[in-house]
Amino acid sequence: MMETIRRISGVNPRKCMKCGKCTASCPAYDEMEFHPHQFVDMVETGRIEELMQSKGIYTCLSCFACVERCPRSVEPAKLIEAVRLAVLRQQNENHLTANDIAEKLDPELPQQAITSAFRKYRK
Amino acid sequence: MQRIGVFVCWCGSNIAATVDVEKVSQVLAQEPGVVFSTNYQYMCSQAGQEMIQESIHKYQLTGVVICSCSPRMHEATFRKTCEKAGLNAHMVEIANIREQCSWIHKDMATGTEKAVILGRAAIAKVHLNAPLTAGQSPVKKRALVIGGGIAGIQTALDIADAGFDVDIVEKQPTIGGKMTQIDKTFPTLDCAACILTPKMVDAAQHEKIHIYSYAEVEKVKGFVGNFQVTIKKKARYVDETKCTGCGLCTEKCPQKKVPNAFNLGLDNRRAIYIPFAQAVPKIATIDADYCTMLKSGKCGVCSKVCTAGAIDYKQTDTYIEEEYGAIVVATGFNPIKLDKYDEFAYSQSPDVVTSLEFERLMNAAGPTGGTLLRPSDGAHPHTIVFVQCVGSRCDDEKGKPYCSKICCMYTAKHAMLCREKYPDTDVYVFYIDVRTPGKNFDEFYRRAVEEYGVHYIKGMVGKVVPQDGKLKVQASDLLGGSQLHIEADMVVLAAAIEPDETARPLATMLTASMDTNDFFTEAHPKLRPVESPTAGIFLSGACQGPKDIPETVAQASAAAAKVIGLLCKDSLTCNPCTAQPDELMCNGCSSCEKVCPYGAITYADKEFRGPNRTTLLRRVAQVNPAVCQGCGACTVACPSGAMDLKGFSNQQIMAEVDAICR
Amino acid sequence: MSVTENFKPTIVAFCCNWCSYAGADLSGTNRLQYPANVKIIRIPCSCRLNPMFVLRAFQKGADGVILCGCHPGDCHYTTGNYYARRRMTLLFSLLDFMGIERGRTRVEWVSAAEGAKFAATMNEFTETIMKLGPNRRLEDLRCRKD
Amino acid sequence: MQKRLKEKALELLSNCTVTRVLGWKTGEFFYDLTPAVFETAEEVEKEFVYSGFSGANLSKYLIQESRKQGKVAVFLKPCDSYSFQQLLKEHRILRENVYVVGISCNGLLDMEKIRAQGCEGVTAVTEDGDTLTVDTLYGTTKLSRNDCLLERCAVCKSKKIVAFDELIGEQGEELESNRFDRVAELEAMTPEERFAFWREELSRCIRCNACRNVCPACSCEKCVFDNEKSGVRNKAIADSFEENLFHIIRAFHVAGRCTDCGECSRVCPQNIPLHLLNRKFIKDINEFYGVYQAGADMDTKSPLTDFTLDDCEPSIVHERGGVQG
Amino acid sequence: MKRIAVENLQSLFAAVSAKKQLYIPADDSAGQAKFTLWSEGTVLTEKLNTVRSAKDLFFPQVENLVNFKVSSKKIEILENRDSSEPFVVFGVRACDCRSFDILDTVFLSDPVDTYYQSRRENGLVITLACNRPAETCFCGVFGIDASDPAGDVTCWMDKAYLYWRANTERGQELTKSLSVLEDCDESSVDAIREASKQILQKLPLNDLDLTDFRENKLLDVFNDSAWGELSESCLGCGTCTFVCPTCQCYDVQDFDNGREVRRFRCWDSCMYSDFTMMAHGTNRPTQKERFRQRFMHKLVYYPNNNNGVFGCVGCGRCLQKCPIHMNIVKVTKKLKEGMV
Repeated sequence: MMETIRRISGVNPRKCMKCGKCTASCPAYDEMEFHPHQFVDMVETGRIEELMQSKGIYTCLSCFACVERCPRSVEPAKLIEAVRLAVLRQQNENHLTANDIAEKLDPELPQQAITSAFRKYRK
Repeated sequence: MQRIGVFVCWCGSNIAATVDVEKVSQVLAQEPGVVFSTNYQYMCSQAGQEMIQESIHKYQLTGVVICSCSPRMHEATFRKTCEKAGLNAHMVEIANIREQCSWIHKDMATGTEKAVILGRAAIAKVHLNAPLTAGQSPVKKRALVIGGGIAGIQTALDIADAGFDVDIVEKQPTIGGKMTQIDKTFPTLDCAACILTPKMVDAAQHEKIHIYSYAEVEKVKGFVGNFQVTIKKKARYVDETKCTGCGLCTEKCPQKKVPNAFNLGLDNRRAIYIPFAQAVPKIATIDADYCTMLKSGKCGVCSKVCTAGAIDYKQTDTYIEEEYGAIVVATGFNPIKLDKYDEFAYSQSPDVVTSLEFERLMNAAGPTGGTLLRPSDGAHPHTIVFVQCVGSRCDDEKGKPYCSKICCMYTAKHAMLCREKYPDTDVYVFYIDVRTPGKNFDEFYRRAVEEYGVHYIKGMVGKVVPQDGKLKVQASDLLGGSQLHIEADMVVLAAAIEPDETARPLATMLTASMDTNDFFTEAHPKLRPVESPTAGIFLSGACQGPKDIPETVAQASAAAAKVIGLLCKDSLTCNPCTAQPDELMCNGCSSCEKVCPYGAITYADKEFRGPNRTTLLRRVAQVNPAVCQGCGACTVACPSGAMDLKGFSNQQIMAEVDAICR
Repeated sequence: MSVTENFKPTIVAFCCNWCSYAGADLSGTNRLQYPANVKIIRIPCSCRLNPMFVLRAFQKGADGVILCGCHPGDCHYTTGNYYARRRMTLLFSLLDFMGIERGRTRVEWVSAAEGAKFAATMNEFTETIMKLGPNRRLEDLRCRKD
Repeated sequence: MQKRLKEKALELLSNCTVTRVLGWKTGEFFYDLTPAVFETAEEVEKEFVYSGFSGANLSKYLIQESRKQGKVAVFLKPCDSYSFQQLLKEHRILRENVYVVGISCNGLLDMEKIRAQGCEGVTAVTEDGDTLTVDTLYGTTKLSRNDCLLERCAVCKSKKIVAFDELIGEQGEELESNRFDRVAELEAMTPEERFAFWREELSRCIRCNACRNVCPACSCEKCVFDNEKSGVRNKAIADSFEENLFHIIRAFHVAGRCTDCGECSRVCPQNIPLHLLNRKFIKDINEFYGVYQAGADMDTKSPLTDFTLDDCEPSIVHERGGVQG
Repeated sequence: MKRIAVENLQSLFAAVSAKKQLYIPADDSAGQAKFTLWSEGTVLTEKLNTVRSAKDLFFPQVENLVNFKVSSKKIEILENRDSSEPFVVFGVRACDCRSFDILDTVFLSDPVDTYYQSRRENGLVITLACNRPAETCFCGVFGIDASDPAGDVTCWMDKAYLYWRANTERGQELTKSLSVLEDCDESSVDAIREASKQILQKLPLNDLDLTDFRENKLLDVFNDSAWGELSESCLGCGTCTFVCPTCQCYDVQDFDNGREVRRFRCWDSCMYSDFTMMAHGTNRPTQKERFRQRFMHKLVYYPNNNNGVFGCVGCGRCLQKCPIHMNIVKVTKKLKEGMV
């Protein structure tokens, strides 16, 4: 599984030096039970199942702040995306329905993010 | 026909475990010209060397092949061995059957077969070897130190104290370098100026040291022992011999809006200036970019106030040519530019500063007179956030891949000093690791935490947003498992350090190699750390890699010791493997000259005997063996094959090819 | 096809003394394996490599020839590898023009620190030569080992 | 044209500008002209010829001639002047001993091409504009002049005379030439086809050294192929490898120095298109390192004794288009 | 006399080829004629003559002599003669046919060159009379009748037939075995010969007069001042030598492949600067001496030693192929000026 995630994301979590800048940059920190540096660590240590169960992976905004800021180019957001994809591929669960969208709307949030999220997580 | 002896080394089991040494020596004994072949446990040992020497006498050997470790390891050893037995050192060839055979192959049969072939190639080469004698070239007993920071000063003082002349070339108007900008030094907290300025004065007053300030190296020719260097003395528009350094002009100059580079632009100076009070030489310099007299011909105030009559607006760059036996590079470092790290808002808020700027803000001679004030409003900061590793330890695209080494310690120093002077400030240090490997370093850091109450937080700052005169810092606390939001008054960035931008062009001039980060490469990372692989070029200080002051001084003295060792000699033994033209075949076409990186090739019109008792005047190439380093570029540029390389001749290399392919 | 099955290529690697030969040593020091088919000839600088040596190797039975030198910019003699680069580019292009397989010749820049790269390069190059089979287009029949 | 050249030769001899004139001398037939040195007006009057068959490039002779007593005059066609200047650049010719008369040129004729069009026993060729009238032992034929041009003239690269003391005729321009077309055609073939092509061509080589000895760039005091010590000396082609070796090394040694004067192919008794090897180098040099014409000036560095920091890597040969071998 | 219709030539070649290897002049890829081993589809050239002469078949440019094997410290000698099988060469012109006589004199007199000898014994020569000689032909000067060449078999050809006359026993033997040939009258070729003679008489070089060279004027010719001028433009290449049917100089060389040494001989040219190079250097230091050697050999030395027979057969190859068009005709004429 760990290999799958690495393959989908193209990310090598071993490059991480655990500086925490991703987590420091994350705008959705409070919404997540696992934070970007933890994602990386969990992928590296093989705690993928736990990650896949986590609701936090869907609260990631894919804003790519962590990717942008990471000094080692580890790209945590891509890992998260990969985990989400893995979940999709495995379970085909419906994570985002049309009814959920109204409450997600936020003037600060780009419309496109919603649209793309809807495309991705809707069954 | 040569009489060749073959000596196969076991290198204990290093070779013998994967190469059947007995078989190799037997097979090679069958090669034409081989009159003796044997093997032994350690050829490089005293007993092994004696065996080689005895065999040379006993079998009247004219050539020796040693199948052993890499020639880079013991070629010199074996050459000396044979030389002692009366054989020319260049009649020895090494077949590398360890690094390039036994250590890369696991199978005995494969290893043995390959060892035999490598041995054959060496034998084939020895057949064509000729005794070579190295020439001698004189050593100019004068050293050049490029860069007048603490590294350059220390190196120059040590060389000069040994009795040799030294010139320092410093691009700034004063020597002293980065250390002049620093307030206190870790881990003892003594004042940088107090320990540096006496050394600057020593250097200036030393009869063996000449300082070329506000000067740059323009051109370097020559080679170890005989460098010819052109130094450009930039026009400072002040006659150095007349200026007394009184400083009157620097007070009267009407152009007041010149960013003060010495204070990193935190305040302004005049167009004519002396960088700081203890500058050496203490001579004023006109900044041509700002001087209205030089730009528009209107002003001339400084000239009027100068009682010494030292101002000379017509001064131009002058060039000095000097010869040196050795060159020391001490070009130092600079903090990196922070444009790429805008998440820290360096360009958005004057209250986000680099550590070096922070040094100036803490310094009694700095823009704030030593009182820590925010650059934006001159208020006392109450919350200061230090960010470590800005641009260091990054992926290649994101910054510098290396650890800048000094930041952990100076940040601890800064944090400690803040807390000491202004106990009401909250000081946070965000770190990835705290690296304190040095004498009394970790104790120093622990004091910052334990005695001074600096908040060390493992984590990183994600972004800094200037808002309402405050800096909103968003950071992670990895150990606490939280995201922190701090409202800071100042943010101090520990910017990575990089080699000075002049280092790369200088390296090209010196033909000294550099790594991908533009740090000069040392001849050997462990055993020859202060020499460049280019003979006669030595490395001092941070130009070779990030260093703190004690390390820099240690390396500076080490480089000086190496220079002294070189300058003590009256002459140097040249590389005997030089290019040699066969004048009878030379076309005189200049192809070789054009590719020679050393200018070792010149041409002469010579008379030759032509057919039927005629004489022909022909232009032929001449190689200066003292200058030629033996790269062989010319040998391939030469279409007639007139140019050949001693020790790596066309015939020798082809013989090796033949032996390998046969 | 038996020729190919029992094919033991001969590969000549010309290595400059300062970087690549040291890189080759390092791959030995690190016990990184590469095929014994590769035999190294030490030359002072990549610019010492005369195209004649390359052809000589093919004549005498080499199936592949590789030149290793310092990375551009790192030449011990400052500029040697720049000349080598032009010479080899043109030579290889002419050989290609004459229908000689492109894979038989190669230039690789290997620094003294790149022991792993040296071994990897040699493994890869040997594999390429194995795929190409024995050198038939630039061989001297008098040197064929049968 | 012949008249003007003769007059010039006579003038230069009579006013003592030069002691000798290098030109072309009449033969047994109308086409077999031999390069020759004329020392007297009488010789010039009697034997000096300039015609469509004055193909021989005289510049190489100047290596020896310029080292003799007195000044020598030479007639150089545009392409010859490139060879001349390249030799000057290589310090092979003493310029002060040479008086160069540049002559404009409208292309020279190739006897082999005339014969190849079925003309046997040719006794005379007369030029009339674009038409050649060929008299033979067996009758008269008319041929198109363009079909009978030397290969190098058919794809002429330049009518410009790059070095001269005096001009006869108009100074010309560098031309847009399609001289690389054949090289490009070969490049577009598969390696197998290219290999077959060159095997077929080079297998005809008899190692007479005519290509080498006529080549102005191949002016070494001693050629590596004649030199026992070089390790590559050979007198005959004992194996097809040696055909390749000789021609590859020769092309390499003149790379960056070859002006594409085409003499190698003109003199090859076996009609091997040797110029294609040199042209391949020129084409590559132009593409990799910028357009370079050997002999065009005295200053530009030859591409093989020059470099830039960001030159292409040799792997470009593997990477660029065309079929992989 | 026999004959065969021209359209059936291929069947004649097939019949000969069935018995022995057959070489015929055929066009190569550059459109030049070359003696080619016949196989189905090889077509007789329309060119007058081959670029390289028929000499190649008897005295090839490169020929193995012997091999040495050096194992440990012993040297072993191994026979390595190129095997020579019986062969037929068709289409040899009168000039080339005469050249064999000259080569024989050199190679078959004591000590006999057995390599050459075995090829001569194995080779059967079928000549072909010339119908359309070139302007460069001057075999008539040497008393060669191109309309009636020698050889084991002589052939004539017109638009309709190839006529065939066996001259020697070997020729007759071959003729007998060829059923494709039909009988015809001796006089059938008269018209062809006559037409040919008409042309031969008109050749521009017929006026070349060599009689003066027959007399023993060796030193006069040798010291003639014209050699300098004549050789001035010579490039020193070997073209004339290598296309010449009578040049017979060779060099012996060794090739070491690392396992054994192959000793072979290869053509050499007196025009080369390293021709007969000796330990002290060369005795012909400039191109003048080398150039003189070649023509002295053909025009003076050889006839002096061989009853006035010249070492040239007038094939005209050097006239056509010399890069600077210097040749034996020009040399002869120039030297003659000095003889008056």
